[in-house]
Amino acid sequence: LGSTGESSGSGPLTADGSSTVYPITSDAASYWNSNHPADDGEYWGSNDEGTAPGYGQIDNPDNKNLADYWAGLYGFEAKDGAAPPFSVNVGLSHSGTGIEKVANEQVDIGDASSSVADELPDASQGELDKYTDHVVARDGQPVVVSREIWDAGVEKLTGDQVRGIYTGEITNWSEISSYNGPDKEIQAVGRAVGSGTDTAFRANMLGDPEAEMSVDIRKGQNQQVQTTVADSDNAIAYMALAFVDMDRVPAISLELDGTTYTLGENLGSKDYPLSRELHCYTYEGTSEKEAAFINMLLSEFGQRHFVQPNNYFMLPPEEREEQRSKLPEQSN
Amino acid sequence: MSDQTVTQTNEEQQSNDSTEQRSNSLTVDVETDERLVDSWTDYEFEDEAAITVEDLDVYYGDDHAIDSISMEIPERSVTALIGPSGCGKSTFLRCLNRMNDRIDSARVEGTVEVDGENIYEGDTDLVQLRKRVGMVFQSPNPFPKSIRENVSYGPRKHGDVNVGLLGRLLGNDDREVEREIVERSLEQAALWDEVSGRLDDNALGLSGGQQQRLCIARCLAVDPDVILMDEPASALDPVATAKIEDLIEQLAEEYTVVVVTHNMQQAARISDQTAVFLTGGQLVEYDDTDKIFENPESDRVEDYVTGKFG
Amino acid sequence: MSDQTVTQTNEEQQSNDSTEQRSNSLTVDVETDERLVDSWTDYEFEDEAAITVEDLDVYYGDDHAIDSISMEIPERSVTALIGPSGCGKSTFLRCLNRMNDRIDSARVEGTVEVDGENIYEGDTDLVQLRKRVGMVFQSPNPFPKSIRENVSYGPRKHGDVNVGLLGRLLGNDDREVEREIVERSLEQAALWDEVSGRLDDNALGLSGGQQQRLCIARCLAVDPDVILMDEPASALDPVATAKIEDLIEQLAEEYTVVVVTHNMQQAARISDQTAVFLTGGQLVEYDDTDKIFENPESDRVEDYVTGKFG
Amino acid sequence: MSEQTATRTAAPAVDLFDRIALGVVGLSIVTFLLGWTTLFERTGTDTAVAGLSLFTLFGAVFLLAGIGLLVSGIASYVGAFETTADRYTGIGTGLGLGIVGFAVGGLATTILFGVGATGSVLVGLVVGLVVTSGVAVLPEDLGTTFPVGLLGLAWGGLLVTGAVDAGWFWNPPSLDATFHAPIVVPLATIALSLLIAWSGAIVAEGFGSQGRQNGAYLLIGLNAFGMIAVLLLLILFVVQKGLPKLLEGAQFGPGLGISVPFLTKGVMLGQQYNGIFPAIVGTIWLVIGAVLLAVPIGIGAAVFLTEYAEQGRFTAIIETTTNALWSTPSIVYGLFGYAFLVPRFGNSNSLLAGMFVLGFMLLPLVVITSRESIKSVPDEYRDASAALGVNQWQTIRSVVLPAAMPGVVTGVILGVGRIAGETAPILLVTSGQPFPARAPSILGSFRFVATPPFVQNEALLQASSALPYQLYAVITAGVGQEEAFGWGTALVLLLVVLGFYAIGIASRIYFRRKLHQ
Amino acid sequence: MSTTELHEQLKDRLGVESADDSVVTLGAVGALCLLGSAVAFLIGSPFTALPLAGFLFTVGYGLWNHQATTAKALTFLATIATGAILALITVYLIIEAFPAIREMGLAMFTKTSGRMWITRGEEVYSLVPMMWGTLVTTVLAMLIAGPLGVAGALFISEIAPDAVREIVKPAVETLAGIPSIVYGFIGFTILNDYMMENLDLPSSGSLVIVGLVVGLMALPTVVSVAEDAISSVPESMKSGSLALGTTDWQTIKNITLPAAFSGVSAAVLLGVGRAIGETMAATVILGHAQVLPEPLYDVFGNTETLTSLIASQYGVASSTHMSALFAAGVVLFVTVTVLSIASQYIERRMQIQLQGDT
Ligand SMILES: Nc1ncnc2c1ncn2[C@@H]1O[C@H](COP(=O)(O)OP(=O)(O)OP(=O)(O)O)[C@@H](O)[C@H]1O
Ligand SMILES: Nc1ncnc2c1ncn2[C@@H]1O[C@H](COP(=O)(O)OP(=O)(O)OP(=O)(O)O)[C@@H](O)[C@H]1O
Ligand SMILES: [Mg+2]
Ligand SMILES: [Mg+2]
Ligand SMILES: O=P([O-])([O-])[O-]
Repeated sequence: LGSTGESSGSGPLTADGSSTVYPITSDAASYWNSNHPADDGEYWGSNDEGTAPGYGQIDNPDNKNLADYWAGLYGFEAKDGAAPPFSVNVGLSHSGTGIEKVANEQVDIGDASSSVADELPDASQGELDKYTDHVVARDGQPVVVSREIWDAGVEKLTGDQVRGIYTGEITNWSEISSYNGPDKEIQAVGRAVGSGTDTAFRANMLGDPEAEMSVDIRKGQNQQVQTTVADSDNAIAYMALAFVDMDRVPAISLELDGTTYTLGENLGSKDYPLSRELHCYTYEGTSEKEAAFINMLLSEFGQRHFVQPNNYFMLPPEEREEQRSKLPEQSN
Repeated sequence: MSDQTVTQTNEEQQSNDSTEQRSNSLTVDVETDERLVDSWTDYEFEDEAAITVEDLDVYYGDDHAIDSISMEIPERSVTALIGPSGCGKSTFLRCLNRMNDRIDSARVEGTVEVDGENIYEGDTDLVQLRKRVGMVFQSPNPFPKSIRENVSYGPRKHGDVNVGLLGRLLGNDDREVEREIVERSLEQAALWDEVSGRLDDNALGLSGGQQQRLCIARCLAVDPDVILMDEPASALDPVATAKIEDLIEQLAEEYTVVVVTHNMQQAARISDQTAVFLTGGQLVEYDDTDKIFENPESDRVEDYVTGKFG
Repeated sequence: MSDQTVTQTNEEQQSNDSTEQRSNSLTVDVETDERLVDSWTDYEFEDEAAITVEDLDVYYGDDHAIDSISMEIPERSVTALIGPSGCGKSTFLRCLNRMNDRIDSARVEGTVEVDGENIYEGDTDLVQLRKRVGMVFQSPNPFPKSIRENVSYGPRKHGDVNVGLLGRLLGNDDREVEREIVERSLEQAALWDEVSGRLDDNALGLSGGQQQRLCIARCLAVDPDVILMDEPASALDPVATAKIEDLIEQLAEEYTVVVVTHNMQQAARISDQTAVFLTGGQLVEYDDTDKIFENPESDRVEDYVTGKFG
Repeated sequence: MSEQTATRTAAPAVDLFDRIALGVVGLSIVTFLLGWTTLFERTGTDTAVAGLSLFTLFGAVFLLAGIGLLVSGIASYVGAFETTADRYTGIGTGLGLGIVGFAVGGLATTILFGVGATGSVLVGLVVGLVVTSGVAVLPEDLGTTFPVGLLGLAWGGLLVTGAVDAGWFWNPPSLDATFHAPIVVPLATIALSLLIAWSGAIVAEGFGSQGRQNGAYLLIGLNAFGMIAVLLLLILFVVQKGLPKLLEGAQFGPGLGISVPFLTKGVMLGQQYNGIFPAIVGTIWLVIGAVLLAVPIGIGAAVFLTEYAEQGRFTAIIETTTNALWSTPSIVYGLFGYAFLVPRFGNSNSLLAGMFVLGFMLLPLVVITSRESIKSVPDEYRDASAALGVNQWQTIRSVVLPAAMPGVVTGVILGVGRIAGETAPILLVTSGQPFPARAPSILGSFRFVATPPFVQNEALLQASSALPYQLYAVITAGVGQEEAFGWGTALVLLLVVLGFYAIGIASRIYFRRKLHQ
Repeated sequence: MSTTELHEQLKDRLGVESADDSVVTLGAVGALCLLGSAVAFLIGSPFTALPLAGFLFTVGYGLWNHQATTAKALTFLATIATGAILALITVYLIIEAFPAIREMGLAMFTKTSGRMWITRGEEVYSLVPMMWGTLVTTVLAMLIAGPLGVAGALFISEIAPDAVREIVKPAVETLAGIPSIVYGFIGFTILNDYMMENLDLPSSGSLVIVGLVVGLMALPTVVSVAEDAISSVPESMKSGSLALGTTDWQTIKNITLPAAFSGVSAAVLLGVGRAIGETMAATVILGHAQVLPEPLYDVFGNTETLTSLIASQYGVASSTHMSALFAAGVVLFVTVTVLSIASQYIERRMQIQLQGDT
C-alpha cells in the first residue's frame, strides 16, 4: 500500500499534539476549512478594521476566499466552490504526542506547549535540530484552585507553597495560612507526563523538566483538568490560560521572588516565571503547505482571531517577523 | 364438564352419567365405527381404584390433546396405555402426578382422584403428590451423582435422612438409615446385585438398562403408592427390556403401576388391564388385557392391535 | 474375509464357500437353537439379483456390527430387513450405497455387487453409485428450500438441468426440463396432487408424511435403480404411514426397494421377501415374506416375529 | 424410616401467622425501594411522613419487622402454629448469616471502638463463627428468624433513637473516604430489607423446603428486578439527557420533510446546529471494512475447520486461540495496530487501519459463531445430499452454508454491535480531529494511478472520527461547554449499537422460531 | 524434496481426488502469489498489489475450472490466514515487549517500592501498580457481576414465567451491548461527582467507581451466558428431580446448578475477562497515578490499570517506554488467554462428567 499522507499531494495538512495550542490551531483550522469569501464580514471581514481585526495588514486585491488567499501566497491554486486548496485537520492529545508524531511523520505539524529540548531531554542536538520551531503565541501558565478553596480565602499562594504542594510537603489546606475553611486534604491535580503543561511547570516552577513531583491524579488534557478541578472542592492545578474560568476554576495570584502575578494584570509579562511559548513544530524543514497555515497564524489577522480570543498573549510584531523568517519564501 | 364424553363412540351405552348430552356428540366428526356397542366403561375391576379419572381434558394452547377421558385405575396391578404416536398417552400419564404443570401451554380440566383426593383441587401440595405418585421416564435420566446419592436423593431432600456435615457433627447421622433405604430400593429394582460393590461410582457410568432400573430404584426410595412409567424400555436393548418387564410385574405386587408403551407385545406380556388411546386423545377401549388383545369390542382397536395400522 | 461366517447358525449347510473354516464357528458362543437346520441361503429368487452381497463384515472400531453376511436382493421387488434394535439393519443398508464411508470409524470388508459391479473395488465413483442407489432416511429430511428446489436438487447438482442465472443469460435455460422432472418425480411419489399448487413454498411447511414422500421424490428425481429406505415411516402417524406403504408397493414395479423396519406388521404388509437380523449383526433367515411370518425355519425367528421378544 | 416420610402436610396456615409474615415482607419491600430512591437522591433525607423523618420511619419499620419475625419464630417453635420447620437450620443458612455477622461485628467494632483493621477483622471472624455455628444447629423456625429479627431491632433502635441521624458520619482512619449517613443509611437499609424480606418469605410458607424456596425466590426476584431496573434507568437517563441535543433544530412534519441537523451535519463555523455526521459515516465505514475483512476469512476458516479438517490437535489449537483472542482486550489490538499497521498504511491514523484492527477483533467471533452454526446444521442434510450423489463442496455450498447462514448472520451482527462501540482501537489508529466538519468520502476518492499500487484511496488512508471516539473527544476536549453534545452523541451511539444488538437478537429469535415451526 | 514429492504433498493437503496436474500447478502458483504479497506487506513494499492481483486471478481461474478443489483450498487458506493473523499479533506483542522486560528484568513484575514508573531520565518500569489496579477493579466488578449475574440468570431461566422471560432475556442480551465509553461517560460525569460529594473523597477517579461501572457493564454478559448454560440443562434431569417430590428450589440447587456449573463458571470467567480488558471506562475515570494505593486495600484511592496505562501513554511513548506498554499488553493477553483456556477446560471436564465417560 502506498505512501501518501506526506506533506506533498492533495491530502490534508495534519496537526496533532498540545491541548494548550489546540484552541489556537483548531480555531484557525475551522476558519481555514470554512474558507469564507472575502466579503463575509463576520469571519473574514469587509475592509473594515472593526469587524476584521488585522484585516488592514492583508493585501487581498482579488478578494479571494480566506484559505484561498493564505494558501495562494505559497502558490496553491484555489479550488472550485467553497473547498479550500487543502484542508487542515487538527488532532488533540498533548505535546509529547505531537512531538512524537511529527518526528514519525505521522502528522505535518506537532503542536507543543513546551520546547522540544525540555520535552526530549535525552535527545541529541542533531535530533533536536531536525525540528523547526515556530512559536505562534505565548501563555502565562496560571495556577487554579477549586471554587470552594477560593471562597475559603485562598486567592494567593507563594512559589514555595506551590512547590510544597507539588512535592508532597504540604498535603492539607489547613497548612495554608490564608485558608479558613474546614480541614481538607489537598488534591494536587497534574497533567499527563509528556504534556507540555506538565513539562513547562516542572521546568519553570520546580527548576528541572525532570523534577520529581507528587501529584494525586493526572489527566490527559487541559480540558479534563478543568473539569476535575471544577467538580472537586479541594483541588489545585496548573493549566493553560485558555481554560481558566473564574467562576468554576479560578486562577489564584502567585507570589514569586517578591512579585505578585495576577491574572488579567501581569501574567503576560516576560518576567513571569511560568510564562512559556506555544510552538508549532515541523520536522526536517517546513513545507509550503505547513508554511501557508503557520503564516496565517503569525499574521496580525491570525493573532487577533485565534490567539487573543483564547486568552493567550499575542506575539509582538518584531517577534512575529522573526518567526516568519523561518518560513520558506512566498511564491506570490 | 366438557360436553364431549368418552362415550362418543358408543352411542347406545347408557351407563354414562352424561348421556343427557349425547345429542351433542353426534356433531363431533369422529372416524369411528358406530355400529359397535360395548359397555367397557361399565367395567368394574375387582380391586379398589387407586386413581379415578373423570372427564379429563387437556389442551396445549388450542390443541385438544386429551378428549374427555374417564377411567379407573385399580390398585396393585399393571395398567398399560397403548396407542399410536401422538394420541396423548404421555400427556395423560403426566396428568396423574401433575407433571403437566411444568408445561406452560398445558391446561387441564376435569378431576383426577388419587386415593380419593382430587389432585386438581386448589391447594394440593405438589411435593406430597409427587412423593405418592412416582414417575419413571422414557430415557433413563439418572442425576450426575453417585449411585448412592441418586437413590437417596429423594429421602434426603424430604428430610427423612440427614447425612450432611451438620448431622455428623451433632452425632445425629442417618447414614445407617440411608444405607438401608438404598439397599432396599436397589433390591426392589433388581439392581442391587449388579451395583452393590460400587455405590459411590457415578451413575452415568452404568449401562442404559441399569440406569433405567436405577431410576426405578430412585423412585421407590421415596416409597410411592403409584408408579407411572412412560415407555420405560423403549430406549433399551432387548435384554435390558426383558429385565425391566420382569421388574414391572414384580412391582405390581406392592405398587400401582401405570405403563405407557408403543410396543403391543410388551403390553400384552406385562399388563393386567390395557387402555387403548387413538388419535385425538380419545380413550377408545379399556379392559382386561386378554380381552383387548383377543377379543376387543371396537374394530379400530382390533385393527390396531393386530397391526393393520400404527 | 472374516472367519466367522453367516452360516454359524446353520452348521450343516454346505453351500457356503467358507465351510472349510466351520470348525471355528463352533467356538463362537451364540445363543441359538442348534438343532435347527435350514437351507435358506440356497434360496433362489425368480428375478435377477440387483444386488449381491458376499461375506460382508462391518466394524465400528473394534465393534463387529455386521457379521459375514451374504444375500442376494432381487430386482423390482420390496425386500424388508427386520430385527431388534442395534442388530445392524441400518449399517447393512448403508453398505449398499457406501454411506458408511461417511462414518470415520466404520470399516467394511467383503463384496457388494450392484448390477454385477463390486462397489467396494478401488475406483468406484461414489457420485455415480449413489445416483444409482438412492436412499430415504428414517426421519424426513427435506432441505430448507422450496419444494421444487428439493426435487430438482439432484439433477441440478449433477448438471442435468441448468437453471442458474448464467444459463438464463446464455439462453440455455433448462426450466422446462426441470419442470418435467419435478412433476414426474412428485407424481411417482404420490405427492403431486397435494403440492402442485405450491411448489415454491418451503418444504419444511409440509406435514411429516408429505415431507417423507418429498424425500422419496427427491430420490426418484435422480432416476436411481435401487431405493434404500431406513425405517421410512417410523416417525410418521398411521395415516401417513399407510400412504408411504402404498407408495413403496407401487415403486417396486419399477425399482428395487430395500426397506428397514422395526414394525413386523409393516414388513408383512409390504415386502416380497424378508431378511431377519438378530443381535450381533447376523442374518438369521432370509426368505419369502409369507414364509418368514407363517412358517419360519428358525425358532428364534419364530419367537421374534410372534413378539416373544424385541 | 419410610413410615416417617409421611410428614406433616402443610397445615392450612392460620390467618394471623400469615398476615404477620406478609406484613413483614411487604414492609421490607417498601423500605428496599425507598432505600434506592434515597441513594439516588430522589427521596431527600428530610422527607417526612406522618411527622416522622425518613430515617426514623426506616427505624420504626425495622422495629416492627424485627418484632414480627421474632414473634412468628417463637410461635412456630412453641407449636402455636403448625409449620413444617426442619430440625436444624443447616450449615448453608448458617454460613450466609455468619457472613452478615462477620460484617456487622467487624464494622461495629471499628466504628464504636476505633479498633484497627486487624482487630476488627478478628472480632468479625469470631462473631461470624458464633453466628454460623449457633444458627446452624437451631431449629429452622428460630434459626431463620432470630438473627434477622434481632438485627432489625438493633438497626431500628439506632435509627429511632437518633443514635444514627442524618448528620452521622464515620471516617475510617485508614481510608480516604468518609461515610455519611445519607449514603450509609440507605445502603444498610437496602441490605437489611433484603434479609428481612427473605426471612419473612420463609415464615410465610411455614418454613421447610417450601419456605426456603419462597425465600430464595424472593431474593432472586428482587435482585433481577433491581438489575433490570438499573440497566433500564441507565438507558432512560441517556435518552433523557441526549434527546434534546439530538432533536435540536430538527424539523419534521407535513411539508417540512425530515431534517435532523445533529445527524446530518458536522461541526463547522457559521452553522446554527452542529452535528456528528462525520462520526456516523466513519463508524459505518469502519464496520463495513471490518465485515468485509473478517467475514469471508472467518467463514472460510470455519468451513475448513468443520467440514474438511479432521477433528484433532490442529482444530483444537485453532479453537483455543480463537477463543482466547475473542476475549483479548481491545486496547491490545489497538496497540498492535498502532505499532504495526499504522506505519504500513501511509503512516498516519487512518480508516483503513481502523478497519483492519476491528476486522481482526471481529475475526475470532466470526470463526466461533460460524463454526457453531455450521456444526449445528443437522447431519441429515449432508447425508441426504451425499445420498443423492452430490460432492462435498456442492453440498457445503448449496445445503450447509445456506442452513448455517442465520446463525452466522446473527453472530456477525452481534459482533458488529460490539466493534461499533469500541473506542480504544479507534483512538489509537483512526482518530484525528475531535470534531470534524466533513465526513470521509470513500467512494469518491478512488483513483487509478500508473505506479503501484495502482489504486489509491486517500480518504481511506486518512484519519476519521467515529461515534465512540466522538464521545471520548467530548470528554477529553471539554465536558464543560460541550456536555450536551456528549449526551447527544452517547444517545446516537447507544441507538446504533443497541440497534445492531436488537436486530441480531431478533433475527436469532426469528430464525429459531422458523426452524421450530 | 523433489517436485513430484511436492506435488504429492500438495495433492494430499488439498485432498485432490483426480491426478490432474493442472490443479496442482494452479495451487502452487496461487500459493506463491499469496506468499509474495504477504512478504511484500510485511516489509511494507508498495508492490504488494502485484502478487495479490496474481493471486486473485489464480483464484478466479481456479473457481471457474476446478471449483471444488479451489474452494477447499481457499477455505484452507482462510484457516491459515486466521491462524497467521492471530499468531502475528501474539508474536509481535511479545517481541515488542521484550526490550523492556530485558531492561527491567523481573523487577518489572515485582518492584513494589519507590517510584515505580519513570518514563524519562533514569527510566523505571514496574507494572505492579497497574496489575494491582486491574486486580482490584476486576475483583470489585466480579463481586457485583458474579452473584447478581448468576441470580439473574437463574431468575430468567428457571423462575420467571414464560412471558416475562421472552421479554427480559433479549432485553438483557441487548444491554450487554452498551458501549463501554457510554459507561465511562456516565462514570466520569455523574458517579465521580456523586462520590466526591457524598464520601468526601480527597481525589476524584477512584478504583471503586471503575469497579462499580465495570461490574454493571459485565453484568448482562454474565447473565446471558450463564442463562444459556442453565437453560441447557436437560429438562429430563429437572423432571427427574421434581417427579421425586422435591421443590423447584431444591431442584435448582441440587440438580440444575451443579449440572450447569461449568457453563456458569465459564460465564463468570468471561465476565472477568471483560472486566480485565475494560479500557475506556478506566481511562476516562481513573486519575492515572502509577502508584500503589495507601493502604493497599484502599479502594477509594487512585491508581492505574494495565489497559488505561496503554491508552493514556501510547502517544508519548517511544523505545523502552513503548516496549513497557507492550509488556502491559502481554500481561493482559496472557491473563485473558489463561482465563479462556481455563474456562474451556472446565467446560470440557464437566461435559465429560455429565456424559458419564469418566
Ligand atoms: N409440550 C407440548 N406442547 C404442545 N403440544 C404438545 C406438547 N406435548 C405434546 N403435545 C401434543 O399433544 C399430543 C399428544 O402428545 P403426547 O406426547 O401425549 O402423545 P403420545 O401418545 O405420548 O405419543 P408418543 O407415542 O409419540 O410418545 C400430540 O399432538 C403432541 O403434539
Ligand atoms: N456411527 C457408529 N459408530 C459406532 N457404532 C455404531 C455406529 N452406528 C451404529 N453403531 C453400532 O452398530 C450396531 C448396529 O447399529 P445399527 O444402527 O446398524 O442397528 P439397527 O439395526 O439399525 O438398530 P435400530 O433398529 O435401533 O436402528 C449397534 O451396536 C450400534 O451401536
Ligand atoms: Mg409419549
Ligand atoms: Mg437403524
Ligand atoms: O499543551 P499540553 O497539552 O501538552 O499540556
